[in-house]
Amino acid sequence: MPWLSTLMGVSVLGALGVTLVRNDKLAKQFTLVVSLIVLALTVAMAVQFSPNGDKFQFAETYDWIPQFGVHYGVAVDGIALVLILLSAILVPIVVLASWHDAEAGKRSVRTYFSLLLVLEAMMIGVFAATDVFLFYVFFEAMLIPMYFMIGSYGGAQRSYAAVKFLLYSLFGGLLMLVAVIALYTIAGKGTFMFSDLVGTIQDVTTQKWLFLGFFIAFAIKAPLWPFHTWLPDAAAQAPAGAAVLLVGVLDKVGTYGMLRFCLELFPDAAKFFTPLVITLSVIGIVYGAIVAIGQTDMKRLIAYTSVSHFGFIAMGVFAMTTSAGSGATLYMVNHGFSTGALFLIAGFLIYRRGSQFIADYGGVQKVAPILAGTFLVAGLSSLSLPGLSTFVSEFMVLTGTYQRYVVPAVIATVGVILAAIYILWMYQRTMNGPTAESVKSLPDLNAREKWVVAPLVALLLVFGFYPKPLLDVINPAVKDTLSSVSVTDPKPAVPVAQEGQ
Amino acid sequence: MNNPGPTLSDFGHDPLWISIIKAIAIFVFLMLGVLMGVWTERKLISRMQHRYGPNRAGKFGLLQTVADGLKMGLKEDIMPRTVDKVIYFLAPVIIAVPAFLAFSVVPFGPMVWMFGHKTPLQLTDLPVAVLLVLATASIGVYGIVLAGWGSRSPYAILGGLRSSAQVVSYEIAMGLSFVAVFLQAGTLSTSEIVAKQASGGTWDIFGLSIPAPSWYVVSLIPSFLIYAITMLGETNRVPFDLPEGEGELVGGFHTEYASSLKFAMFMLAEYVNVFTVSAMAITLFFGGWRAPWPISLWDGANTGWWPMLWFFIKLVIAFGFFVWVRASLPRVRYDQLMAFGWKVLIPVNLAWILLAATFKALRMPEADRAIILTIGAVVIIGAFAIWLRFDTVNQRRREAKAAAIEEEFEQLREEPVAGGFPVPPLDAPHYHGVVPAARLNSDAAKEVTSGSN
Amino acid sequence: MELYVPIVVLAVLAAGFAVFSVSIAPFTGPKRWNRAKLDAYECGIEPTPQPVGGGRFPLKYMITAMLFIVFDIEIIFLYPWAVAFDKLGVFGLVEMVLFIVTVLVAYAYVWRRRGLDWD
Amino acid sequence: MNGTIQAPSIEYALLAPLLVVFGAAIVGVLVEAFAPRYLRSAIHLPLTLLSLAGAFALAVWQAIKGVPTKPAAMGAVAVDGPALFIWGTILILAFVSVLLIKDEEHFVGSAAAVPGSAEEEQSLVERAAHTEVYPLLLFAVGGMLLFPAANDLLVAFVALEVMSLPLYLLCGLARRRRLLSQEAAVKYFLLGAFSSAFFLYGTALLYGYAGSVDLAKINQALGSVGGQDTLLYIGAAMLGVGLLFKIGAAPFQAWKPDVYQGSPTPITALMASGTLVAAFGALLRVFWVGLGGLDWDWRPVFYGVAILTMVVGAILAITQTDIKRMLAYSSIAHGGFLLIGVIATGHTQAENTSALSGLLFYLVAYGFTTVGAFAVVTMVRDAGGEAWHLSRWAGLGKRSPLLAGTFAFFLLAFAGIPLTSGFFGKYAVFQAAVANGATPLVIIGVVASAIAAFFYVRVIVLMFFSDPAADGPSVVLPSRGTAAVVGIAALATVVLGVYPQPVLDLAHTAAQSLFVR
Amino acid sequence: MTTHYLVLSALLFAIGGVGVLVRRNAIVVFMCVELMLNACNLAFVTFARQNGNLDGQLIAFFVMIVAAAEVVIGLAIIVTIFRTRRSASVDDVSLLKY
Repeated sequence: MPWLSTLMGVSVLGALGVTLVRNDKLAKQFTLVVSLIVLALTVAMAVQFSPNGDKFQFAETYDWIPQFGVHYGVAVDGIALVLILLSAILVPIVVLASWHDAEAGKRSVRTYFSLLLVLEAMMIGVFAATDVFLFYVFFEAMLIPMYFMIGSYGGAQRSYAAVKFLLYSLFGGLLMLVAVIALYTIAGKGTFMFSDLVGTIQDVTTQKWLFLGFFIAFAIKAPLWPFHTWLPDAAAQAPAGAAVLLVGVLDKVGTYGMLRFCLELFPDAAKFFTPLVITLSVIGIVYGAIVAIGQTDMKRLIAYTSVSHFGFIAMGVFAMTTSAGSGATLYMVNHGFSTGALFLIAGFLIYRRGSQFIADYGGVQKVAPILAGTFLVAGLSSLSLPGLSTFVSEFMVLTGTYQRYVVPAVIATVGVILAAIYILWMYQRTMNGPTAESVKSLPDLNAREKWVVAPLVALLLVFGFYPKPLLDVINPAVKDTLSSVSVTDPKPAVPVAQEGQ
Repeated sequence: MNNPGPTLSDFGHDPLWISIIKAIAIFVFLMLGVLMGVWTERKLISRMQHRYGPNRAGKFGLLQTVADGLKMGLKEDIMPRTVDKVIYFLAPVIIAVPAFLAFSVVPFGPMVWMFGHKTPLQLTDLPVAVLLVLATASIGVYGIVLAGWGSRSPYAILGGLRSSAQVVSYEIAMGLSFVAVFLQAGTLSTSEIVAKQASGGTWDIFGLSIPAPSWYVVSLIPSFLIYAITMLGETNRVPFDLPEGEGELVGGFHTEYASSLKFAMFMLAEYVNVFTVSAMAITLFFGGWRAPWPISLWDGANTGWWPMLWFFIKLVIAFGFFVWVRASLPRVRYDQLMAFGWKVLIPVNLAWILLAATFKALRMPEADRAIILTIGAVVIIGAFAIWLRFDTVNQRRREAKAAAIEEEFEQLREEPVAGGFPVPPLDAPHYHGVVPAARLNSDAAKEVTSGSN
Repeated sequence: MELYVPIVVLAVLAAGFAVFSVSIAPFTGPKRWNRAKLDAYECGIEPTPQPVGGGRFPLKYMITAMLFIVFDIEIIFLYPWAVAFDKLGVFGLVEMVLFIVTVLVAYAYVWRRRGLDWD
Repeated sequence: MNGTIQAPSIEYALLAPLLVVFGAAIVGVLVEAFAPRYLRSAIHLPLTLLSLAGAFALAVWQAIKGVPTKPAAMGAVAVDGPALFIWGTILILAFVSVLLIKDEEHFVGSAAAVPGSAEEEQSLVERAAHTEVYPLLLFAVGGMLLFPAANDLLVAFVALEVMSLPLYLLCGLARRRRLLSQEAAVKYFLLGAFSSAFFLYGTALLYGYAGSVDLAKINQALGSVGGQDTLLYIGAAMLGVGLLFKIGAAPFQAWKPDVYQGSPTPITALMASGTLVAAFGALLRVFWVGLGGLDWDWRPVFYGVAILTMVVGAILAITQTDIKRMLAYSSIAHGGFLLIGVIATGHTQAENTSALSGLLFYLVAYGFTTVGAFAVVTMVRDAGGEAWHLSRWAGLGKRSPLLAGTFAFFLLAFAGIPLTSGFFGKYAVFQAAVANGATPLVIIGVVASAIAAFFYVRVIVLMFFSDPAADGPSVVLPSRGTAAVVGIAALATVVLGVYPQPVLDLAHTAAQSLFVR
Repeated sequence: MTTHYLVLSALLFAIGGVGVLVRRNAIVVFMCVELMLNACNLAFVTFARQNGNLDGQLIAFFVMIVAAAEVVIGLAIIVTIFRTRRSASVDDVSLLKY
C-alpha cells in the first residue's frame, strides 16, 4: 500500500473537502476527522515499519519530470518516520486547539482549516521526499499556507511577521535552489534521487559551496542563530495553532535537512564546517536562553526558548556521534510536543485574557489550577526536567557532544540552567503570586482544551520514561547516516536507552 | 524604323564645355519659351474669346511679355512684416530651380555633330530619368509649401496647403500613368523610351501582319488620358488652378509675393512646368522628337537637327492644348478636384496597369495563359464590382444628403427666428475642442481661425 | 557619375539665375514705405494676428499628405516591377496583383471611412 | 540584364500560419470598410479567433509533419523547431488576449476625439468602440510571428515594425484615462522608432561587413572577413540595442512601465506576453544564428545587461504604487531572468538544447501568468475605470476572495514559488545557466528573485491582510471572455507548475533541432 | 571613395540620435528618427556599392516603406496628443512618471 501517498492524498482531499463544506462547524468537525484519519494511518504505517529493515521503507518512486531528472520519490527511514508521526499527532491537536481561533477576526474558518490540512500534506511530503528536488518543492511550497495562516489569522503585527517569515525563508530557499541545481549539474547523474546523489560530489571545495547553499536555507528555517530573527515575530503573531506547527514541525525541516542532506551529501564539507556550526549552535543556545529571560511577551519568550533548543538540536546533528544524532532527532520530536504544549496552553491563557504580556497576569494558578498545572508540566519539559521526554534527548545530545567537543558541551550546559530561569520565572510571574484583578474571572480549561493538552502531557511523560520505541526506530537510521558520512564514534556509545529510565 | 536614336550608353561622354553649351541652350530655350509662351497664351486665349489680346508692344504685341518682365523687375519689392524672411526669400528659388532641372533629361533629338563631337541632342540621360522628373516636381512642392508657410498669412498658408495637396494628389496619378509606359518600354531612360517608340512591332492576326502603332499614345490611350488630366492638375492650370482661385484665396500661396522678381519666379516656374509636363507627354506618349507619320516616310526626317523641329512643333501643340483647355473649361470645386484625383484617377489607373500587364504577359511565349487569364478576369470583375458597389453607395449617399438638406430647409422655413433663412449660429466656436483653463485667459495663444478648408 | 554632371551644370545655372533675380529685386525697385503695404494681405481687413509657428491648419491636409506617402511608396515598387516585367514574367504579375489588391484594401478602407472626402 | 529572373520559390505551406493571420487581418480591414457598424464586432471576433486558432492548428500540423531543415522563402524565414514553438505560444497567448479585448469597454469610441470634448462624450454614450482593434491586433500578431522566424535582418526589421506599429496605435486607444493612454502611445512610438533605427543601422553595418543580411551568411563572414571589426562590433551592438529595447532590458527599460500603465489593459496583456516572446525569439536567432561566432564578445555584455535588468526591475518595482507599473517592472525583471537563459546557451548541442528549451518553457509559463494577471486587473474597477493604485486593492481578499486568490496565485507564480509554472520556468533557466558555468549570474538572479518576491508578497499582504477601504473598488462581474482568460491562465499556471513534463518535452523537441541556418 | 558616404551617414545618424535625445518637440524628435532611418538608407546604398551587390539598394526600398508607415502612424499619434494638449513638447507629456 502506498502509505505515504495515501497520507498526503487524504490530507489534500480533506483540504479540498473542507472548502466545499458550507457550514463552519461542519468544516471543523470534518477537518478533525480527516486529521484523525491521517493520524490513524500514520500510526498504522509506523507499526509496520521495521527498525532493522531497509533504510528507506514504504518507498514509492515515479518519474515526475524526466527532463529534469525529477521524481516523485517518497520513503521514510527512522528519522523521517518519527517526524511524520510528530506532524500527524500535532495536527489533530492543533485542529482541536484552534477551534475558535479563526472566528476571532471574522475571517474564513474553512480557509484556515483547509490551509492546515494542506500544510499537513506538505509536512508529510517534505519529510518523506527522497528526491532532492521534491524535497525542495515541498520545502518552498510549505511556506505559502503558513504565510497565509500567519498573515490572515495572526495578531496585530501579522502582516509584517508573515512577510518577514516568507521572505527569510524564500531567500534561504532560493539560495538552496542554486545549490540544488549545482548539485544536479555537477553530479551529472541526470537524476535528483537522493540515494543516487549521495557520494557523487567528491571535490571538497565544491562540497563547501553547495553545503553553504543548503545549510543557510536550513539554518534560516531551523532557525539557527543569527538567522533566527524572523521566528519570534512569526511565532508571536501567528495564531497559537499555527505557531505550534511552525515551531513544532516546520522548523524541524531545517534540522532534518541538515541531518539528511548536509551531512550525507557533503560529508567532507560538513566536517569542515562543524566547528562553525557548533559555535553558532552554542551561541544560539546561550543567546536564545538569555534573550528569553528578558521577554515580556509570552509567545515571544517561548519562541526564544525554541531558538535555544534548536541550538541543541543543531549541535547534536553536527556533533556526529550516534548518541548526539539520535538525541537530536529525539529532541526534534520531544521539542515538538513540549513547545506545542507551551504554545497551546499559553494560547488558551491569552485567549482568555486577551493579552500576550506576562505583566498582565499573575496568580492564575488559583483561578485555573488545571491550566496552571499543565503549563507547569509543559514548562518543565522545556527546561528538560528528568522524567520528562526532553530530558532524555537533551542529555543524549550533551553526552554525545561531550564525546567529541568538550568545551561546547560544557557551555551548552549553561543553557540548561538558563532554561530553568526563564521558564520558572515566567511561571512565577504568571501563575503564582497574588491574583491579578484582570484574571480573577478566568475560567479553567474546558473539556475541549483538556483533550488538547492531555495527549501532549501524556506523550511527554511516556517518552520521558520509555523513549525506547522511538530510539529503536531512530538509532539505526542515525547510525546509517553517520556511516555514510564515514564517521565513527570516538568511543563506544553509552547504551543510551537505559540512560533515561 | 531606321536610326532608333541614342541610348543610355551614348551619354556621359561629353566634355564639360559641351554640357555647358547644352545647358545654356536649354536655359535660353526655356526663358525664351516662357516669354513667347505667355504671349502665345494671351494671344490665343483672346482669339478664342473674340478679343485681340496684346497688340501694342512690338509687332502683334510680341514684346508685351518683355515689357511685363521689365516692369516686374522695376517694381517695389515688398516684404511684409509678418513673413519669415529666410523662407520667404528661399521659396521662389526652390520653386524655380527644379522646374529647369526637369528639362535636363528631355530628349530633343538624335545624335548630332556639335563642334566636332558626336553627341545626343539631350543634356543628359539617366537610367532613372523619369524619376528625376518626378523628383524635381516633388521638390517644387516644397517651394509651394514654403512660400505659403513663410508668408505667415492665412490666405497664403491655405493656398500653399491647397496647392501642395493638389499637386501631391495628382502626382500619384501621374506617377501611376507612367507605369504602363515603363511596362511597355522596359526602361526609365527617356532616350530609350523614345527609341522604343520608333517601331511598335507587328501584331499577327489571321496571317496578316498589321504594323502596331509606334506611339504609346495609341497603345496606352488610358494612360495618356490620365496623364493629360494630371498634367493640368500638377501644374495648377485651369481647370485645376484652385490655388490661385481669386475668389477664395486671392493669389494662393503667392499672395504675399505681390510684385517684383520674386513673383516673376513663380510665374516663370509655372510656365516652365507646363513645358516640362508637355515635353514629358511628348516623350512618353508621342514618340518624342520622332517625326509624325507622313513626315517619317522621308528617310532624313529622324536624323540630324530636324527632329528638334518636330519636337518644337509638338511642344507648341501641347501648349496650345493647355490654352485651349483654359479657354474652354471652368474651374472645378476643390472637393471635386480632390475626389476626382483620388477616387477616379488612381483606381482606374491601377486597374489599367494590371490590365496592361496582363496583356503583356499574355504575349510572353512561355507564359501560362490560364493563370494570366484568370488574373485578368479577376482584375476586371473586381474593378467592376467595386465600381458598382461604390457607385450604388455613392448614389445612396447623395440621395440621403439631398434629403437631409431638404429636410433642413423645411425645418428652417418653419423657424421664425432665422426668418426662413439658413443662418449659422453666431456663437459657434472656432474649435470644438476644449481650451485648457490656463490658456483661456492668455491672449498670446489666440488661435488663427481655421477659415475654410 | 558623369551622367549627373550636366544636371549639376544646369542646376548651377538655374540657381544662379533665380538667386540673382530674387536678390536683385530689392535694389531695382523704388522704396516707398507704407504701413498697410507691409501688412499681410487679407482683402483689406485687419490682418489676423499670427501665433508663433504659423498657426494651425485642418487635419485634412495631413491626411492627404499621409495618403500621398503611402501611394508614393506603392509607385516606388511599381516602377522597378514595370521595368523588369519581361524578366519577372507571370510570377511578377501574380505578385503585383497581390500587392495592389492589398493596397486597395487599405484604399477601400480610407474611402469608406470618408478619408477622401472634402466637404 | 539578360534572361529572366528566376522566380523565387516560396514554401506557402510552411508559411501558412503567417499567411492566415495576415490574410485575416486584411479581411478585417475589409470588414471595417464595408460592414455596417453594428455588425463589425460580431464579424471581427469570430474571424480573429478562428484565424488565430487556424494558424495554431497549421503550426501544430507542421510540427507533427516534421520540422524542415532548411529556411523557407529563399532563406528569409526559418520555420524551425523554436520558431514553431514560439508561434504556437504567441498564437495561444494572442487568442487569450483577444478574449480579453472582446470586452470593448476598454477601447475608446473615437480615437481622434479630444478627451473631454463633445465627440468623446458622444462616443461614450453610444458605447461605440474602435473595432479596428481587431485587424490591428492581427497585424501585430503577424509581426510577432514573423519576428522570431526571420532569418535575415531585413525581414526581422520589417517584422519588428509590423509588430510594433499597430501596437503603438493600440496603446493610445484606452477608453478611460485618455491622456495617459495617448501619452503612452507617444512615448512608446518615439522610443520604439528610435530603437528600431538602431536596429536598422546595425543591420546596415553588418551588411557592410558581411555583404549580406542573411544571418547564416553573416555568421560565415565572421570567420572569413577580416579587418572590418569596427563595423562588426558597432553593428552587433546596435542590433543588440534594438532587440534589448523590445525586450525592455535595462538600460532600455524606461518605456515599459509608462507604456504598460497607459495602454488599455488587454493590449498591455498582449504586449507583456506576445511581444516579449517574439522579441526573445528574435534575440536568440540573431545572436545565435547570425552572431554565434562572436559569442565570446557579446556574452559578457549580456551578462551585465542581465544583471542590470534583474536588479533594476526588482528594485524599482518595490517603489511602485500602481499595479500596472508594478507588473511592468516585474516584466522587466523577468526579462532579466530570461536573459540568463540566453547567456546559458552554449557551444554544445546539449547545452543549447537545455538552455533553449528552458527559455521556451519560461516564455510560455510567464506569458500565461502575465495575461492572467492583467486580466484580473481589468476586473477591479473604480468609478473612473480600472483601479490601479495599490491602495485601492487593499482588502480585496475579503471582498472577492476568489479573484484575489487567483491574483495572489499569479503573483506567487511570478515570484517563482514551487508548484506554480513560474518556478519551473526559473528553474529551467537557472539550471541551464549553472550547467553552462554562469553560476554567479544565477546567484544574482536568485537574489533578485528574492527582492522581487517582496513586492509580489506586498500585494498579497495588501489584498488579504489589510482591511478593505470603505469606498474600495468593485470587482465587476467578468464577461465570459475575461472569465475564460483568467481561468485559462490559472489553469495553465497550475498545470505547468504541477505537471510541466508535456510542455517541457515539447520545448525540448523544439529546441533539439536548434535553429536552421 | 565610399568612406565619405559612410561618414556622412554616421554623422546623419548621430545628428538624428542626438536630436532625439535633446530636442523636446515631439515632431522634431520624430523627424530626427526619420533622419536616422534615412542615414541607414544611405549606409545601405553605400555598402551595396562597396559590396558590389544590389541587396543594399533593395533594402533601402523596404526601409522607405517602413519609414513611410512610421510617418503615418507617428504623425497620427502626435497630432492626436497635440490636439489634446495644444502642445507637442515631450516635456508636457508627463503624466506618466517614474
